[in-house]
Amino acid sequence: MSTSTSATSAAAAKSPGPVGVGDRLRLWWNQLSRPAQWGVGLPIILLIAAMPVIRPPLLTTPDTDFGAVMAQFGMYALLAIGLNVVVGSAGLLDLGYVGFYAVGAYTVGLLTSPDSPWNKTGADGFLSDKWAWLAVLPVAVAVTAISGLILGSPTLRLRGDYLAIVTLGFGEIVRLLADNLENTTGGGQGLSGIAYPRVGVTEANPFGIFSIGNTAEPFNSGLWWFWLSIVLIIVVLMFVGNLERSRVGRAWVAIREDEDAAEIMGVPTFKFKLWAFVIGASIGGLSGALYAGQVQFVVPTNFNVINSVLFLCAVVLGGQGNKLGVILGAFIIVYLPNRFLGIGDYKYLIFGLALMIMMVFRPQGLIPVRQKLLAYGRKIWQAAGRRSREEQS
Amino acid sequence: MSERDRPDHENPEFGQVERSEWDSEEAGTGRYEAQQASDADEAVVELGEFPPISELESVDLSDVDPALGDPKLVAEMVAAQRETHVEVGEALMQMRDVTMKFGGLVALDSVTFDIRRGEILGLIGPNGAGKTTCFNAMTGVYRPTSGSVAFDGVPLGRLKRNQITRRGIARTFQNIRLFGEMTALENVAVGTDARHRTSVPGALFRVPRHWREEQDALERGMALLEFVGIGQRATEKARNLPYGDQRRLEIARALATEPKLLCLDEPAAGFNPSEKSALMDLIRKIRDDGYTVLLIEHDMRLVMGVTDRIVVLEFGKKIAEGLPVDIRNNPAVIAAYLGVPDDATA
Amino acid sequence: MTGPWAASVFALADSDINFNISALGHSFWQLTIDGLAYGAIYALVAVGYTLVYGVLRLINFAHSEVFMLGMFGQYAALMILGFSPSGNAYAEGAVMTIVFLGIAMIVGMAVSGGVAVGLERVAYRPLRKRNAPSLVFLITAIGASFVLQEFVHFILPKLTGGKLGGVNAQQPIRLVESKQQFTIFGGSVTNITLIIVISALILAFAADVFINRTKFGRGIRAVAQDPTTATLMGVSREKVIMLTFLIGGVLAGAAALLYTLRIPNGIIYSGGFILGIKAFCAAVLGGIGNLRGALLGGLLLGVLENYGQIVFGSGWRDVVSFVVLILVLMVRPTGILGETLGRARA
Amino acid sequence: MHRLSMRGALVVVAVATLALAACGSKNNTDTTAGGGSGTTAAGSETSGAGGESSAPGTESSATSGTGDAGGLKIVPQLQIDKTGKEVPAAAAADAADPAGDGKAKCSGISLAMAGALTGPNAALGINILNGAKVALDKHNKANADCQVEMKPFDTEGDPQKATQVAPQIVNEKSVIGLLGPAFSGETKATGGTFNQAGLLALTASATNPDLAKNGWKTFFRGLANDATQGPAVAKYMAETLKYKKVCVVQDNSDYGVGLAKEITTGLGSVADSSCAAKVKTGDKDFSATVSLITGASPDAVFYSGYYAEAAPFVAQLRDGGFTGTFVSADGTNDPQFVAQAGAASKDAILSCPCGPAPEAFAKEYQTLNNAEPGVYSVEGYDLTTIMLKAIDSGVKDRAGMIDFVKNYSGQGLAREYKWDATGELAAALIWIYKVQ
Repeated sequence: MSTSTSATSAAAAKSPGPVGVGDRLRLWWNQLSRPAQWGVGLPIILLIAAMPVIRPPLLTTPDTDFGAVMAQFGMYALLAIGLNVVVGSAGLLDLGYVGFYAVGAYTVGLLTSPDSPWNKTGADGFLSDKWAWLAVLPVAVAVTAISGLILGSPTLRLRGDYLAIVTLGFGEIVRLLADNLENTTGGGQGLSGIAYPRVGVTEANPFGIFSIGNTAEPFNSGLWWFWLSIVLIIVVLMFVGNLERSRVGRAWVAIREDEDAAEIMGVPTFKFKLWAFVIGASIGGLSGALYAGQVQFVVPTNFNVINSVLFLCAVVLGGQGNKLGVILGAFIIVYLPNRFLGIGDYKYLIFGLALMIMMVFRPQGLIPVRQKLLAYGRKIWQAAGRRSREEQS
Repeated sequence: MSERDRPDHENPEFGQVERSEWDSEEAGTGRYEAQQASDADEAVVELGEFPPISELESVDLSDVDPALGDPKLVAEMVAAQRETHVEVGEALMQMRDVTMKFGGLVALDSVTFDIRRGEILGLIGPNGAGKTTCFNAMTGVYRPTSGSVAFDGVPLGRLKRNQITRRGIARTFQNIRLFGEMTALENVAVGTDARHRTSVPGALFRVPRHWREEQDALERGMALLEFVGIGQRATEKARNLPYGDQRRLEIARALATEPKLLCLDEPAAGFNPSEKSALMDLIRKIRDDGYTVLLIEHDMRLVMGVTDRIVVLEFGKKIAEGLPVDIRNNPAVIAAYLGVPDDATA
Repeated sequence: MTGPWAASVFALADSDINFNISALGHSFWQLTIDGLAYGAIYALVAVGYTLVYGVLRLINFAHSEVFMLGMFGQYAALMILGFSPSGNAYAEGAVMTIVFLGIAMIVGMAVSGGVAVGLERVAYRPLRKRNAPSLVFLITAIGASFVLQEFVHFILPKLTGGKLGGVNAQQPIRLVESKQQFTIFGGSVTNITLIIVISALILAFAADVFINRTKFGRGIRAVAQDPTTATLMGVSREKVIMLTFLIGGVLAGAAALLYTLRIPNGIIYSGGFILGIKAFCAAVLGGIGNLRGALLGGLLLGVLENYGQIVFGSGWRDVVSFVVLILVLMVRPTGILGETLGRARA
Repeated sequence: MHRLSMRGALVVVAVATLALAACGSKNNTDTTAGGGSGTTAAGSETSGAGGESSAPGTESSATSGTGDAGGLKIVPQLQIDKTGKEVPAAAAADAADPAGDGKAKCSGISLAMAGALTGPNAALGINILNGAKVALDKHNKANADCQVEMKPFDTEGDPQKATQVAPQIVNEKSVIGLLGPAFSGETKATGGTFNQAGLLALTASATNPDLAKNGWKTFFRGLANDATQGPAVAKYMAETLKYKKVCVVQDNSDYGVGLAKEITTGLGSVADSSCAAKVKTGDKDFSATVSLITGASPDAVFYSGYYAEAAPFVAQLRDGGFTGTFVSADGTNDPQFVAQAGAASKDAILSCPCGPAPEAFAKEYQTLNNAEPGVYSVEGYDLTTIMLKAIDSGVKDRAGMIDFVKNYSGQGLAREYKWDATGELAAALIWIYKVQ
């Protein structure tokens, strides 16, 4: 009996629909086996990594160091991936994401800066100067994850607009805490001399390749931080990919699509929303630790609401729910103002306008969401592809 | 005495929409849906529509899993494996004089009936008879003011909705609520996840249980899609499917949670006669596969044709219960539906 | 491991957060009066948030910029009237002061009202026509807020030859010289405080009468309750939405004038942003969607903030209002007066 | 149509409120002498650092109306040393002249300037750049075959942007000397970069004391730091002006916090801790702090922060009935302070390590930049002159520039420039100004 129905539905499937280039490309990509995908992906990643070394004339940013700009791009990309888990996958609008970025940066700052009372490096501290930053990195991620839990558990019963305002409040509270608790966080004076990986110490670079002082032509500290951020991005992308192609990813997208239907289909929505917050927070904390290591100086002023909105801009412009899309969004947010200095002043005006126009004409962003939520999904795509090839040939 | 349901802004279609039937009383989780009510006078424009690429993606089932070609094997894979304590024919769900009061309003008045395991029970009644309230009381969304509900021999406490589904009661919706952006197979996979126990760290580091459960999700998902007859459209987006297929997908998704009791809420709404007969075949096939089905429906021909027993509600009271043929001739039921001729009212 | 940290956390706490209740007791009434004056301004702005939320379920983030543009509007009016920056208007005598205050307020209200309606027309109407989800509305609102801020920051000075807008605040034009009128329990009440509180109460009363008594008010409440049915009853949803934005804008314009009376140096492109968020906190505190709730919430938040400032130190002022917001949303999401305009939203 | 009538109703109500309120303000009709309208042509010639700082650089400068309230100006009073004692103003001996002997030969050499040229505090960065331009203009006119060019780098005053700009400056091989960075925060973030690259970093405005404690060989500060300004002003208030009780109010910027610490230790017991308060940059409403201070009724209030907050604060202090003197430091020493505070800024005392701009310099500055010299313009001029002197004396590379500056000693417009080992000025004097 079932074959008859499938025949009728297969006939119905023949309805001619225009096939976009994007879809053809995506179908081709979905059918590639895992190693083949890496084969295509790796050269592209290496090319991007080599950009600041080759410094192509058109791309290099005048006035600001191309390596340092790409390092900032790496950090914003990490943030965008983290925020994408919260906003893109689970559909929870978080306007206070800079709070997690600040918690990550300040955790590293408090544990390794000579200005802070809790400094664990130097004479009495147990952290060796060389690996202090790397040792503190997991602590920063853990502390941010806990802060995600603290913010998430009371507020995740709220929805949509309410959640947005409460998270905005949280971001402001974190910044004001860093500002007001002067004796610990140095308040307005910030924390300086934060640890960074002391690697590759040569007499030319007495403080190592990652120190701010390393300004040797292409291979300066900005470039090394950019490569480090690429490594972290790849690792985080794999982890988030694992989550997406599993029960967790499906739960998140179900919550985004229709929370009540998801609840009725057996998805413990509160638990998974909380997990989305915690994972988003820890990725934000990771990026904060990266920032503290690169700038080696942390001050509350640049963890304000405007940055929160800039991160949201990156996710929305890139394409909510699409990991690669949000990375493209982060690139636009960081690179364009540096590349075309003329718009330096008008940065926020342009981003504001871009947001408004995007929301009207292309709410799904530049690269719309095409997440694959099944670990073995490839088999299905291949099956789909083969049948159509037989028909066409 | 209409159900105390608050009007729903969310659904742009006209007319009284009985949407918030599971309007739960949990603190603070009052259902909130984005204010999407579009202007009545403007056409509703679908958001960012992508061209359907259906003909490229019809799935060659034998390629995925040879067993999918043979309906008997499919039925086996899909059959209810959950060990149920109650014997076939015994009362799976027992409602003992359940009364439901909202403030002064009596929505259900000491309703008592059973749903026996393995049967298809019809629940009918004129609009506003309390079918939905009864449905919600039965599935634990509402706590009955008095009386008791037992499912599979265990009294139903006050459960969260996802716990109810895990307990073994699955349901479909009157107005289709699929996950639009997800493909058909992914929708069903969400259903299978109700029974899975992979934790987030487990998924992060891909522990063996994760692989097992993913494999299970794929196999059972495809089997279910084939079982309800839309195996070909596995990679099609839910919102791109035709209406009939979306209904079938919803049933497949409900079956994916391996329920003991499947509740269909007016599944035939908007079907033409040929689709209705196909639906009747599907419901019987589900019952033959070992599931107990509760059918809430207005279409008498469909109800009379497929159900084993029928319960009739009117004004919150049970006015009749029994075989379809008796119900058709039962005077109380006729009066409830067609009204009493003038001279008869003494 | 936690031992030493916990000790240092407490050491940290008392060194930076001082906790002097004595200072609160000492100037309690003065703080209350100042708090009420400030709260009245929050209240008027909060009405804008509440009405728009009631009708469209949308947090109008750009409302703070409507307020800011109201400030620039009334400042421009005074400049056109011939007042030079830092020349004081009150030197003209009482009668003329009233006339100037009146003109400035009217222009402020007109500018704010116009901007609010224009904002709805440009930013929100296209989205409503496309039936966009609420996340999209919110992001557009944030975008609009930045566009308006940066317009005043960079483009307005070009248009007005450097007279309006730009990096620094406008040079103050003082309309009313603050003189202490009388004291209550030792707290001095200046004429500015008097003008603010009285005008705020009268405007609030007018808005309340308008919403609850007039035909248009009924239209607004109807659309808030159930837009679909309201349109069936002949209420033009578009007109009501425009009207809601207009009232919100007009009241924000009035609040802008009152704010510059109290803080003449506050006219700067970024002057509205944080105040807007506080006003939304006030609207939520009072019960979002409820006009009287917004007024009560505004006054309460103004006073609470002032107390917090003294008890914990002025650095903690914003923290106090955000903490109040989070507590209210968790304990009682519907706010003090609960929501009467539309459905409870958690 | 009905919408208009409805709004009309609302407006009538509003006017009614005003009429009602006016009776409350009946008795404030004493016409003050000022007679508000009409802009008095404010020529603040000799006001030195108090010149109008409307910087041509940012077209969005403050409203350029120079209508000072009642003709108030910031007038230099006297110069004090570290102990607060008055030091007779040394005759402005022949300050070093950037023109030199006109026969200098140089090629392929340039200088750089780093500081905030856009963003909220752009005015201060542009004052320095314009001051340097005056020196460059003089030098390039006099030495035909030694044209030195200064490349500006904009850091928006943000430490992270500075870390991106610093490598770019260091990689410019032709740059052998840097005027900047302007703010303490960005100097702290990039000091290591310039130190390691061996490029001279001569700051004209970063006054945070512990910048000199990092052992950077390339850091030189062209003015007194807060560690001298703080005690000097504190002693001046305690001993010279004989104040018994002073409330110290600080903002949360690193400049504000650092200076307040110095002032409080300098004042010792005179600083009343009960009325010490903290405010935020960007605050506009100071009602709580005002009521705290009027409660303590001190002789004077010292505000440690920038003019954007100082102006509304002093206005609300005066409205709150505070009659003591308002004292502040170089962050508030700006004509914008007088413009925004209006009459409330009368008799305010403002200190600044920066010296007043002499007559001739103010004229040249006006002609070149069609604006009046602002805070730190004089320092920009003096320090650029020293670097030009080094180039004229044949310095070709960065190391040479550092040696030249290390043992340079000469008189500039603002003060006598001689540096100790850590890059601090040996003789640092503080100027006291008053708003009259």
